[in-house]
Amino acid sequence: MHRLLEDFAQENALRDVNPGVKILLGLASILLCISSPGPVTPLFIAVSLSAATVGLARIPPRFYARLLLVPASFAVMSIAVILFLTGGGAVLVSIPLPIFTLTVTTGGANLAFLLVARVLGGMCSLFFISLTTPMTDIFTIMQRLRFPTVFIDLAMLIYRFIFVVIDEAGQIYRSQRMRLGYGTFSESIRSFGMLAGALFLRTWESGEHLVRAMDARCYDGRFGLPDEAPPVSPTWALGVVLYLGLVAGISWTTATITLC
Amino acid sequence: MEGILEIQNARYRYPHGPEALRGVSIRIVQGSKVALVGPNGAGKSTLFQLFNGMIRPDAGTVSFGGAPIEYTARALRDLRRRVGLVFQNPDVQIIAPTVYQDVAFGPVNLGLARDAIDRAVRDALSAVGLAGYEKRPPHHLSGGEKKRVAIAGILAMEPDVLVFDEPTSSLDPASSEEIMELLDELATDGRTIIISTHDVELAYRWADHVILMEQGMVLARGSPEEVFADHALLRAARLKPPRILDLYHELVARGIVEDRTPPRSVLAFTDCIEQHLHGSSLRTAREAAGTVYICNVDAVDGDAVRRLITERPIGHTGAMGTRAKEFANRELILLDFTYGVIDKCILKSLIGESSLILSSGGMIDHTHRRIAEYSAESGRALIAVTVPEPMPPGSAGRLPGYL
Amino acid sequence: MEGILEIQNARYRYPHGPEALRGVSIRIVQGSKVALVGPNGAGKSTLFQLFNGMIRPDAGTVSFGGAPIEYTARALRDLRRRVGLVFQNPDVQIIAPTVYQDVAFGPVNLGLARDAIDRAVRDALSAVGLAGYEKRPPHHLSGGEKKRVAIAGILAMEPDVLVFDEPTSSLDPASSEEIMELLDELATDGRTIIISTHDVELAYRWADHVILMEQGMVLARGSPEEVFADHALLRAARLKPPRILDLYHELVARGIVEDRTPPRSVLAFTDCIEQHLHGSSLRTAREAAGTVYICNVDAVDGDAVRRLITERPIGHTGAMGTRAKEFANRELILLDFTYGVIDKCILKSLIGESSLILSSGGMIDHTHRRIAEYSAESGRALIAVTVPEPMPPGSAGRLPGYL
Amino acid sequence: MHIMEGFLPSPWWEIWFLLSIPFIVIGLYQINRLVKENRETLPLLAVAGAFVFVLSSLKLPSVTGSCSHPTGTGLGAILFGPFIASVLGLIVLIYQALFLAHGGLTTLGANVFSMGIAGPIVAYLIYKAGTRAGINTYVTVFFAAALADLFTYVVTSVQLALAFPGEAGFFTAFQAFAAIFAVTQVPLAVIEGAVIALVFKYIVQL
Repeated sequence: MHRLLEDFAQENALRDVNPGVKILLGLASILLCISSPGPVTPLFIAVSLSAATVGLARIPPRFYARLLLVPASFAVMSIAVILFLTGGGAVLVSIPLPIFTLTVTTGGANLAFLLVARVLGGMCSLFFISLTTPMTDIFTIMQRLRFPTVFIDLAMLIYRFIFVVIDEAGQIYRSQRMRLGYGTFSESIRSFGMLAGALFLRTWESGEHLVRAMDARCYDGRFGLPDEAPPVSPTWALGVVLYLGLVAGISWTTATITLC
Repeated sequence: MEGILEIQNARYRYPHGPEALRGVSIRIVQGSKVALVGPNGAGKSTLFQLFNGMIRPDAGTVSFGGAPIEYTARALRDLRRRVGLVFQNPDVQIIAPTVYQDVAFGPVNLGLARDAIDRAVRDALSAVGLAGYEKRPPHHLSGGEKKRVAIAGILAMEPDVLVFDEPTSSLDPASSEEIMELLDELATDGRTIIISTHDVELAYRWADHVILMEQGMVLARGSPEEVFADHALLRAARLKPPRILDLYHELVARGIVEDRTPPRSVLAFTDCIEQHLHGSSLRTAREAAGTVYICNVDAVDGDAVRRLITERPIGHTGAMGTRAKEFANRELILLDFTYGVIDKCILKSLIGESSLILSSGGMIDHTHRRIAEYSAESGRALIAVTVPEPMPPGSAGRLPGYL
Repeated sequence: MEGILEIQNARYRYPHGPEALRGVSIRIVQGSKVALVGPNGAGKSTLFQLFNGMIRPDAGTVSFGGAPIEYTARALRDLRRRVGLVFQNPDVQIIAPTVYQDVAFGPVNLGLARDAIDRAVRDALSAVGLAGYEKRPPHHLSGGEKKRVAIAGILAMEPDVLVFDEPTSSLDPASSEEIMELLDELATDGRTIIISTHDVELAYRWADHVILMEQGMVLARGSPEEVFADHALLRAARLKPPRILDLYHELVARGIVEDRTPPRSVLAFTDCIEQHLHGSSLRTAREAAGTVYICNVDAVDGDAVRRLITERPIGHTGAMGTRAKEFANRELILLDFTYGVIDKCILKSLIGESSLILSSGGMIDHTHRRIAEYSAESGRALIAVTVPEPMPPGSAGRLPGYL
Repeated sequence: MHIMEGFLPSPWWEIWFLLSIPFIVIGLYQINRLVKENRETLPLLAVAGAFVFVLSSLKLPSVTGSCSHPTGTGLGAILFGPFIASVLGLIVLIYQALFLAHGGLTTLGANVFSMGIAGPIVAYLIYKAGTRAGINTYVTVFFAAALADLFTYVVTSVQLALAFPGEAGFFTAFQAFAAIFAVTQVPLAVIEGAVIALVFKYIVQL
C-alpha cells in the first residue's frame, strides 16, 4: 500500500504556516489556472508551486515526480479526443484511416496544449494544498468557515477510520499473497472479492465498536473543537498576496500567447 | 470501607447468544486496586459493560455510590463520566483526527467551556506523559502511545472509577510496565482502579483484591495470595498459577521452606528462603545496609541529579512513574531499574549497595512507606533519604516532596 | 547442522520510512525451534517478511536451503509455499466465509486437484485439532480457534518452515499453552519453527535457540540461558529477565545457591535448591519414586483409560498435545495437568506419587526421552511405562506407540 | 476515472456544482434527522465511508487505474438511500483528491454528480427492480454494479462533451469520449460487477 499524500503533509516543513494562507494560495492558483485563456499562466503556476512544494515544504523530489504521473492516463485519453475533435485554423497533421481521417488543426493543438497546461497547473496547486496542509488543519478551517457540523463530524470520523481500514486491508492483502493469492487473472478476481468481503466484515465490526466507544465517552451529538491554528505570519500573507498579484499580471499580459 | 460499585446477582444474556453472566455479585471498595481475572469468554468484558450502564442486567442490580443505577439517558451520561472504561484495543476507542480533539471529545460532550476543556486536556495528557502530542494524528502513534491517548480521553472526564479491559494486551514488556505504573500513579490519587486480565502474574503483583471469574460466574474473591494459592480453582478457571507461587508450593511440599504467607515478589521470595536458612527472626547482617536516596524530579534539575550521583556512593539508579522516566530521558540519566524499582533498590540495599530512586511528587510518600513497611516486617532497618532535603515550610522556593 | 534459512548482513528501509533492519545476519538450523525476541518495533516482523520474500533487502542476501532467493514470480511462489508465515492477528489472515474455504485457499492457489485439496484441508484441520469445523464461519470462533484456523491455512500448503509472529498474543493462558503445544507437535515432525515474541518467559521455556533483537539489529544469539542471563543486554532490548532467572541470580548474589547453569523450569529450580541444601551429588531418597504411565490415545479407548486409572495407583492425570486433550474432553477424563505435563509428573514422581500422561503417538518417544534424560542428570532412576504395552510386531491390531 | 483538476473550464465546473448541491443538501438534512433519532447512525455511516474510500483506492488486480466507486456508494445507496450516498460520495472524493491525487477540487461537482449521484442511483434502481422481479440476487448485484459503473462513464463523457463539443458538436464529441473510455471501462465494469457479486456472496454466506 502506497503512502498517502496526507502522511507527507503531517511532516512537511511548512506544517507550521497558517493553513488558511496555504489553502488560499492553492485555491486561488487553481482558479487562476482554469480561468487563464493562455497556457503561460498555468505553466508558471505549475513550475512555481512545484518549486515551493519541493523546496520549501521539503517533499522528496522523486516522490513528487511520480505524483505528476497520476493524472497522465486521464489526461492523455481525453486530450487526444479534444486534439482531433476541435477544429479551427490551419491543418497541421492529417492521418488517413480506413473509414475517416484524423486531422489536427492549430485550433485543436492550441486547446489541447492549454488543457495540458491547466491540468498541470491545477494538479500542482492541488498537490501544494495536500502536501503542505494536513487534513486535520483543513478541518479547523472548515469549522471556522461554518461548514455544516454534521458534514465535518462525518468527514472527521471517516478520516480517522480510513487509516484503520487501510491498515487492515494491507494486512489481509499480504496474508493472501503469502498463501499464493493473486496468481492468475481469475484467481486475482476471486482473491480480491475475498479481500473486499473480509474487509467489509471487519469494517462493520469496527463500526459497532465505535458506537460503544462514543457512548462510553458520553457522546451527546457534539464532536471536536477546532484546533488552534498557527498565527498568520505577515511575511507569508504578504508573499501570497504578491504572488497572486504577479500571477494575475502574467495572466493578463500573456492572454494571447498560444502554442501555434 | 465504602463500596463504590456493587453488583448483586446480575444475570445477562446477549440477544441470540449464550448467557454471559450467570448470577454475579461483587463489591468494589473505593480507592482499591482490583483485578478481575479469568480466561477469555469468562464474562469479564460483559461485567465491565454493566459498570457503566452500557448494558442492563436481565436480573439483579447494579449500584454506584450506594444507589442503584438509573437507566435514563441523563443518569447514564453522568455514570459514564464517573466510571471511565478503557477498551482493550485503543484503535476502536480513539475517535477524533488529532490527539487534542480526541482527548477533548468527552469534555466537549459534557458541555464544558473552552478553557475548562483546554485545562482538562492538558492535565490528562500530562498525566499520561503525552504533553506536546496535541496535534499528532493517532495513526502515527505507537501501540503504547495510542493506549495512553485512550486513557487520557477517559481521564479528561475526571472519573472516580477507572476500568481497564486487558490494559497490557499486545504491548511489549516495557510499554506494559509503563502502563501498569501509570495505573499505580492514578491509584495513588485516590481513584478506584479495576482491570480485567488473564495474566495471573500481572494480577498477582499488582492487585489488592482479586476476583476470579469463569463461565459467567465468580469462582473466588480475596487477596491475590489467597485466590492464587488454590490450584484447583485456578485450574477450573483454565489459568496457570504464578510461577513464583508455583515454585513456593513446590518448595513447601519438599519441606525446604515453611508454609506461611506466600511471597509476591522476587524480594519477598529471597527473604523467605534466607529466613528459612538463617533462622526465622533476624537476617544475618552481612554488612551495613545501603541507603536508598529518593529524589523528587518535580523539584530539581538534571545537573542537581548528576551532582548527586557523583557525590554520593550511588551504585544504581531507577525511575518510577511517567514523569520521572521522561525526566531521565530528557536529562540523559542512565537508568538501571525501570520497573519494580522499590523492590530492586531494597534488594541492593540489603547487600550493602546504595541506590537512587527518581520519582515524581505524589509517589515519594508511597516509596517511603513501602521501605518502612519492609524494614518493620524484615526487622532490618533500611535508610531512605529524600534528596535534596525538603525545606522547612514557609521558606522560599519549591518544596520538594510536598508538591 | 544444516542451515535452512540464512540471512547475511541484510538492510531494509521502508519507502519514505525509517531503516527497519540495519545489518542483520542470522542462520536458522533445519528442525530447530527458534525464538526471535525483542520489543515492538525491533524489526522482528520486517525480518519475517524477508524470510518468504514479501520484501527484498536493500543490501545483503537471503538464502533458503543453501541457495540465494530469486525474486521471480515463480521462485517466490515456491518459496512462500515452503516458508509459511502465521500473522499475529488471525482476523486479517482468515479471509474466507467458512473454515473449509479458508484452509483451502492456499491449496486452491497451488492448483491442486479437488481430492488433493480435500485431503490437504482435512489433514491440516486434524493437525490443529479442528476436524469437524469445516462449515463454521470463522468470525464466530474463539480467539484460540481462529489462531488454529490461520495455522491450518498455512499447514495445508505443507511448508518446511513455519514462522509465527507473536503466536500467543491476546490469547489467554489455556489457549496460549495449547498453541505452544501445537508448535511443539509440529516441530517433532521435523519442521523448523520460528516464533517472534516479546514474552521472555515464553521464549525461555520453549526455544532451543534465541535471537535477541532491538532497533533493527541482532544484539545476541545463543541458548536461552546464555542470552537471558545477561541483564544488561535485556535492558538494552527493553525486556525483563524471566522471573525464575531473576530469582536465581538474586539467590546466587546472596550465596544461597551456587552459580551454575541457571534453571529453566520450576522442576529444575527445585532441584537446584535441594541439591544445594542436601549435598551436590544425590538427592536424598525420601521414599520410593512414583511411576509415570504413558498412554497413547491413538491406540486405546476411553474405557481402557478409565480402567487403567482405577486399577493402578495413579494420583494425577495429564494430557499432552491437541489429540490427547480432545480425547480427554470427549471421554470426560478429568485432567490435573494440561501444560508442562512431563515436568509436573516428574515432580510428583519424586515425592512418591504415580501419574498418567495421555499423549498421542508421535510424542510418546519424546516423553520417554525426557524422563530418561532427567534420570541421568539427577542420578535418580525414574520409571516410565507405556500402557497398554506395545504389542510385538506382526501381531494383530493397532500398534500403540508406533503409529 | 475522475476528471482531473484544471480540466473543466467555466461555466461547466460551476454548473455541475450547482446540480450536485441539492442532493448534498437533502442528504445532509436526512443525516441530521437520522442522527437525532439514532446516534448510532453517524459511526456506521463513517465506517461505510471509510470502506468505500479504501476499496476504491485499492488497485483492481491486473488492470491499471483504480476501481471506481459508484458501486461502493451504490452499496451506500441501497443501505441509506441515494441522497445520503451522495454525501458519502462527496467526502470520499475529497479524500481521493487530497490523499491520492485522483480528481480535483473544482471538478468535485462534476465528479460527485457522476460517481456520487448518477452511478449510485442506477445501482439503486437496478437492485430494487431486480429484487422486485425476483431475479437471482448475484445476477442482480452483478448488473447493478457493472451498469452503475458504465453509467458513470457515460455521465463523465457527457460532461466532457458538453465542455468540449469541438467543431462536430456535442453528439460527435460524446461518441468520441464514450468510445475511448469504453475501451478501458467496459472490461473494468465487468470485473467490478464480478468482484461486487463475490463480495455480496461472501457477506450472504455469513
